[in-house]
This record gives sequence, structure tokens and C-alpha cells, in this order.
Amino acid sequence: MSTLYFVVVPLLASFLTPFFKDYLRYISVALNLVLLVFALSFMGAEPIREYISFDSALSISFVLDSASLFFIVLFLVIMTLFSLYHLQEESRKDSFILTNMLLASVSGLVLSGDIFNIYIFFEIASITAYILTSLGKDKKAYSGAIRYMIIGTFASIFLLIAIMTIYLNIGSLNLATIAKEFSSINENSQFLIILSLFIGFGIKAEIFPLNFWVVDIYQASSNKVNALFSSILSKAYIFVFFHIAYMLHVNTKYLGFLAIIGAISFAISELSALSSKDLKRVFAYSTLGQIGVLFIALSSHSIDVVSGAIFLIALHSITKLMLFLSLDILEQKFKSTSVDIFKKFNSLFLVVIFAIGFLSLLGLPPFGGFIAKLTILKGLAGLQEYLLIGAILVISLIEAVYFFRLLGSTQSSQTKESVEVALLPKVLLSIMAIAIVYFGLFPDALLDISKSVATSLIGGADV
Amino acid sequence: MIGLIVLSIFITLIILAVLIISNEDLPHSVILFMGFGLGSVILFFLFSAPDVALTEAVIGTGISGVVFLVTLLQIRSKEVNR
Amino acid sequence: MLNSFNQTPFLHGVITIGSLILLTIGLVGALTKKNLFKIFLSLAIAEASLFIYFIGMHFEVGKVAPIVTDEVTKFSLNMVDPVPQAMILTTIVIAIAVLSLALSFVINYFKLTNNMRVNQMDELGEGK
Amino acid sequence: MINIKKDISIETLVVSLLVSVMTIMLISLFLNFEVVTSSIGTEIIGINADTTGSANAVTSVVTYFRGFDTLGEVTILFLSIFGIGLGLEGYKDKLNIFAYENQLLKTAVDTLFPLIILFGFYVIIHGHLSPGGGFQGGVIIASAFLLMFLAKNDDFALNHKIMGLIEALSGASFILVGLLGLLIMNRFFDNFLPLGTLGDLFSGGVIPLIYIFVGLKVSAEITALVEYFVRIKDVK
Repeated sequence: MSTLYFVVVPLLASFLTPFFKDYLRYISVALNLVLLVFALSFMGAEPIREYISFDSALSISFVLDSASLFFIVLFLVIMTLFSLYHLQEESRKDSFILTNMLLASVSGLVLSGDIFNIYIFFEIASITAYILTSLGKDKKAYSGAIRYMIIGTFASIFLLIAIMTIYLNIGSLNLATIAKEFSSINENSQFLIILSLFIGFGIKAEIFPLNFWVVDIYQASSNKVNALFSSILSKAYIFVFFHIAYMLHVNTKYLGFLAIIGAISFAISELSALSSKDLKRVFAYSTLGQIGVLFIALSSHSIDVVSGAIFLIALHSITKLMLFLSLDILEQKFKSTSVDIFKKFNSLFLVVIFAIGFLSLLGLPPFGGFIAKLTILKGLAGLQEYLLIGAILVISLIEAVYFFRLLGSTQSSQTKESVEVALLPKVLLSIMAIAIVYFGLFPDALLDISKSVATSLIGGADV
Repeated sequence: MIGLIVLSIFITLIILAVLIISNEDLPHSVILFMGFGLGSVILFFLFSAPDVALTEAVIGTGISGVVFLVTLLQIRSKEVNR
Repeated sequence: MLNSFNQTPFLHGVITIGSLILLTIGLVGALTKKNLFKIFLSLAIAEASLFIYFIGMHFEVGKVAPIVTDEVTKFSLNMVDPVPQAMILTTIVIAIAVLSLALSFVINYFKLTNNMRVNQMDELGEGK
Repeated sequence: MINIKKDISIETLVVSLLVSVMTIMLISLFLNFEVVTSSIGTEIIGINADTTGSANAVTSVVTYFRGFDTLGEVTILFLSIFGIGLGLEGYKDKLNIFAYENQLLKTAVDTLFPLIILFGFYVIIHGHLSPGGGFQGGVIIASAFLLMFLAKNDDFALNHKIMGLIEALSGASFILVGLLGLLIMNRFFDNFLPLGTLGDLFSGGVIPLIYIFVGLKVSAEITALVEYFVRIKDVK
């Protein structure tokens, strides 16, 4: 029962791609399902710290506690749904290798207990993302990929600066050792490390003021790729950033700064979404907004609020996957992602799916998003952060404007074209929609899990 | 003497870096960049890191120089054709 | 007088100032240059400066490479730290991998648009 | 060379100023601190001879203590060359861009090619004894192929099936060595072979084995990279 299988098995599969030929899509589904079952078998177990190759902090270690397990399960669920959605298409070598690499790298990011190893997985995830962006092979795709690479290289330079400063000051790369020693090194170095980590991970976690590039990348990529970016990649980076921040017992004044940045990010993204005419950009802005909310909640250092954020991460991942996949169906029909296509399509099923997605993102009952936002707001009220509560509520109103405008435009009296949804996507989208409603009506189980995840996230280095 | 040698190599590297970036002629910058790589190889060797020196020599200087030059050739041939 | 040039503090001072100036040149180049080719060259310089800094700071005058040879017959603390060297070895390979991927994108982009300037990359944006 | 009027705009000045301020802050910060004397590196030097049996401590860090990073590194190389292939495949053509012939090079390359390959393997196999190892040796082997491309233009073609096979099998074997360690010693990448005498060619347990697989994979990949870049031809 080694935690390494989460990383090694996808890597092995993608190395052996030439031997699999036409069965790639089935192998992909099987692999994700097997890993999902394997991950579920760790449920309820004690936290595990596993050293690779040598039994001390000299070597790399993997840590599986309830926080990392939650994210592994979440990613595997998303990946399973995604690979099932892919069953309707031909087996393709590129999508097989890239999805497996993405899975391996995000699993490594959340599991690794070694800062340099995190850098390696950070790079694997980044390169996968660059290639995914360029898959369109047209002007837009390459333009987006080149921009992404320039900004991504900046991120990795700053992450390297952080790692070097840590090693020069502490002489170790193990996160647990670093956490122990961090408060004893000099103040300026601490500030430099935190700043470099913030720039490095902030660029990738898509937070203001480092997120000016994100929307263009979403516009350049296909909807399926965006689904992966929005529901897996950004979540992994956010988790790693806050995981490290909580482990290092970062000074509360820095955390307060993160909350303000989150609020600004939320406001700016939702305001930009109002004037956007392209659905990919609208959804990307909405993702940025939700990441702002996550930053507000995760930086609160309170178990109640953070558990709300964890709930929101799970819900938002499923919702965004659902929305981007539905948008993919529409784009295949109309060859466009302009907001106008919402006036043209005629499909009750898709309207219901979009409505559930939008209302859940807005945080209206009886959908899962409501519980998430309620938990966050309740927790913030407990901390007497009324300013942040006001900000979240006001900005949610802006969010409501464009979501209801989009929903309203589906009822316009223009001539409509009917959109047929094939059986497989229909089943998958229904499963996701039902999950969102289910978590809205019966949130207790997921809330309990979120609470234990939040406890282990804030507790940090105790393994 | 190691201090002075390192100092002079650093001064060379800084001059090279400025020239690489401010140069209008792209092939020229690539050749200078390979010189920059050579300078850092000597530095790594002086710092008792022969492994890194060897890696930088074959990868940082060799392959990246080839990749840069071939990219330039691609772009040039197109510009001439235009 | 000459002797002080060969002490570790002087060496570390030179390495710190020199490599951070190189880092500045690289970052400024990447931020101000408009040619995609120049941008990636500048980023390569910035990364190289970090490698030099990290290796250099773990070297002290008189320390030898961490390899047992005919002259150095056993491992001792008079050897430089091997971990930074291993890390930089890894990072150099990663840097060239990312760089060649970037340049292949640049070639592809150039073949489609005949454009190499970052400020003329206007394919993306509102209403495009 | 430096055109002051054209190069120095307001944007350049502002950016330079900001980055310079950052640099001065960094310099003042970095000049102040002492590098720690006891790190994981010094501990590794202390125990290296007994645990890995490799004469080169850098090699034992790369392949043993941080072997998992090396797996990631190989993965990154694999991934980026895969990405390059996806983009440049459409432009692939038999003609390469070096459209001139050099008789001297053509004659010399027949002698040089096997020598360079031999040197590459030497560097790979002696990775645990001297500077060098899988990555460096792999790139040296790839440079022999680059020389071939330069000298022989179209007369030299690689068998892509075999290349792909080498790449897939060496990558998979690398992971399998790790998994064998997991099965036999209960730890990924742990050593399950006898250590031998320090300094011998046959010593170091699995380290030479790992470096051979890394070397094969890197040489196949860098050769593919060079080929992609050298053989791009305009489709028009």
C-alpha cells in the first residue's frame, strides 16, 4: 500500500503508450477507476508519511493525510468523469499522455512533502498545461501557449528563488523540517521566501494581480482543456500554496493581505465578466472570481471558514467541469462560443444543466454552492469580518446580473436550432447535476469530510 | 587567485549578457549566449562542481545553442522567401 | 592585501552581486524586449544566473568536488555540498526542455503569422 | 550596437528601475546571511560510502536519495519532446535545412560517429565514479547523431520505430527498477543489488543500472528533439 502508486502508475502508463494502440480510451477509464478505488481504500486511515528510497529526511517523502487524500479523490473523480466523456471519441495518443501526466503531476503536487519535489511536479503540470493550450494548432492556440510559457517561466524562476533561499538558510528540503526551522531564520529571508512563493504559486493559482493572462489562455484552449484547467489544475496550485503557507505558520498579517487580494480579485473578475461577449471568457472570469472567494476563505485561519472553502472547491470543480463540457457540446454545434449562441439553441436538457450550474455558482438554495457560501459567510461572521462578508454579498449580486442575463437569453424568441445531446454526455452531465443538487440537500457527509480536511490543512506539520 | 578569476569571469558574463540583450543581430546574440554558457561552465568548474559543469557544457551550451540557431534559421529562411 | 581576495567572504560577495546583476539583466530583458526570441534568451540568462548563484554560495575556498578519486580517497566534510549540485543538474535539464518547447511554439506561430513581436500578438482578447 | 534612442523608452526605464530596486534589496539581504553549515548534503556525504557505494556523491543524490526527482526530470524531457513533436510533425520533411555539402565533414564523420557514441557510453557507465552520468552521456550520444544530420543530410535516416521502442522501454524499465525496490526492499528506488567496493566499475548497486536507463532514454529523446528541429521544412 504505497502512496507512490498515485504518481507512478499514470507515469508508467504514459511511457508505455506506444504499446496500447487503440485501447487508450478504455485503459484511461480503467486506470482512473482503479486508482479511485485504491484512493478510497485509504479512507479513514491514519496519516501516512512515506519516505522514498531512504528512511530519513535526506530523501523525498510523500504525506497522505486527510487533506491530500481529499484532493486526490476529487481529482480522480473529475478525471474519471472526464475520461468517460472522452469514450465517445477516438483513442488519441496525445490526450492519453497529457491527461495521465496531468493526473500524475497534480497527485504529486498534493502528496509531496519535499519542496524541490513540489517544484518538479509544478514543472510537469506547467508543461502539460502549455501543451494542452497549444493543442488547437492554430494562431490563437500558439499565441496563448507562448504567453503562458513566458509567464510560467517567470513563475518557476521565483519558485526557484524561494527554494534556494530556503536551502541556503535551513539546509533542508523536507517541508516538515522547514516548518520547524522557519521561524528561527532571519525576518528578511522569511519575507523573501513568502514573497517568492506567493509570486510563483500566485501566477499559477490565478490570483490578482498575477492573473491578467488567465482569460486569454482560457480563450485560446478548447473547452475540454479549460474544464481540466479550471477544475483540477488551479485547485492543485491553490492547495499547495495554502498547504505550504499553513505549514510555515505564516504571520497573520500576510494572511490578511491574501484575504484582501482575494476580495479584489473577486470584484475585478466579476466586473470584467459583465462586459464579456465570449462564453469561454465569461466562464474563465467566473473561475477567477471563485478563486478570489477561495483565497478569502482559505486565508482566514479558522476551521469553520476553511471547511466552507473545501466544500466550495469540491462543488466548483464539479460545476465547472459540467459547464465547460456542456459548452463543448454547444461549440461543436455552432462553431462559436459567443454569448449569442445562448439565444439560438433549443434543448431543455442543456438549459436545465446551465441553470443548475449558474445557480450553484451564485450560491442559491437548494444547490451545493449555497451550502458552501453559507458556511463561509457564517464562519466569517464568527470571526467578525463584516467587511469581507459585505464584499462577498455585493459582488455576488454582480455575478447574479450576468448569470441571469445569460439564462434569460435562452428564452429569447429568436429562431432556434435544436441541439441533440448524445446518451453518454447526457448521463454524465445528469450525474454531475444530481451531485450538485444532492450536496445542496444533504450536505452533512461532505461537510464532515471538509471539516477534517480543514483541520489537517491548518494543523499543517503534525504528521 | 580564485577570487580575482571569479570576479573577472563575472564581469565578462555581465558584459556578455548586456550585449546579448541589446544586440540587434539575432545570430550574433546566440553566439554570445553560447559564450555566456562557456563562462558559466568555467565558473561551475571553479566552484568544484564538475558534474554541473559537464551538464551545462553539453546541455546548457550545446543543445540550447543548436535549438536557438535552428529556430533562427527557420525564421530567416521564411523571411528571405517572403 | 591580495590574500583577502582569496577568502570565502569576498568570493561570496562577488557571486551574490554578480549573479543578482545577471538576474536583473535577464528579467529586465524579458520584460522590455519585444522580440519573442530575445525574451526567451533573456529568461535563459536569468535562470543561468540563479544556477551560478546557488552553486557558488555552497562553495568555500579549498573545498573539493564530492567525488572519491585517486587523490581524494575518502568522503570528508572538506567536500562541497552535493545536494545543490544535484538540484541544479535537474533544473538545467528542465530549463532546456522548457526552452526548446517554447522555441518550437515560436516556430509554429511564426510560420502561421510571420510575426515575432510580442506586442503584435493580437489573436486573443475581447471580441476576437 | 546599443541604439540609445530606440532602446530606452519610458517602459524600459520603469521596468529597469523596479527590477533594480528589487535586486538591490536582494543583494543587501543575501550579503547578510551566513550559509548554514549543516545541511542534508553534509549528512549525505557522511553516510554515502556505506549506503550507496558510489564514489560520486552527486550521482548518489541524483539517482538514490533524490531518485524520484530524476524520474520527474526524465518525465519532463519526455513530455516536452512529445509536445514539440505534436507541433512540428506537420512540417517534417526529408530535406533538412543545412542545404550545403561538406566533403571533409562527410569523410570525418564516419570515424567520429562511433567514437563519440563510445565516449557517451563511457560517460554513462562511469557516472558513479567520475563526473557525468545518464544525462550528460545521453546528450553526448545525441550530439553524435546531430553530427550525422549535419554531414549526411538526407542519406541518414533514423528508424523511428526502434527509437520509440528504446524510449518507451527505457522509461518503463526505469520505473520498474524503482518498483522492484518497492517489492524487494519495501521502498521505491531502494537498492536491491550488492554494493561492491567503492571505486570499482561494478559497484554502487542499482545506480549504474538506473543511469544506463536514464542515458538511453535521454539519448533517444534528445536525438528526437534535434531531429525535429533540424528537419523542419516549410510545407508551402
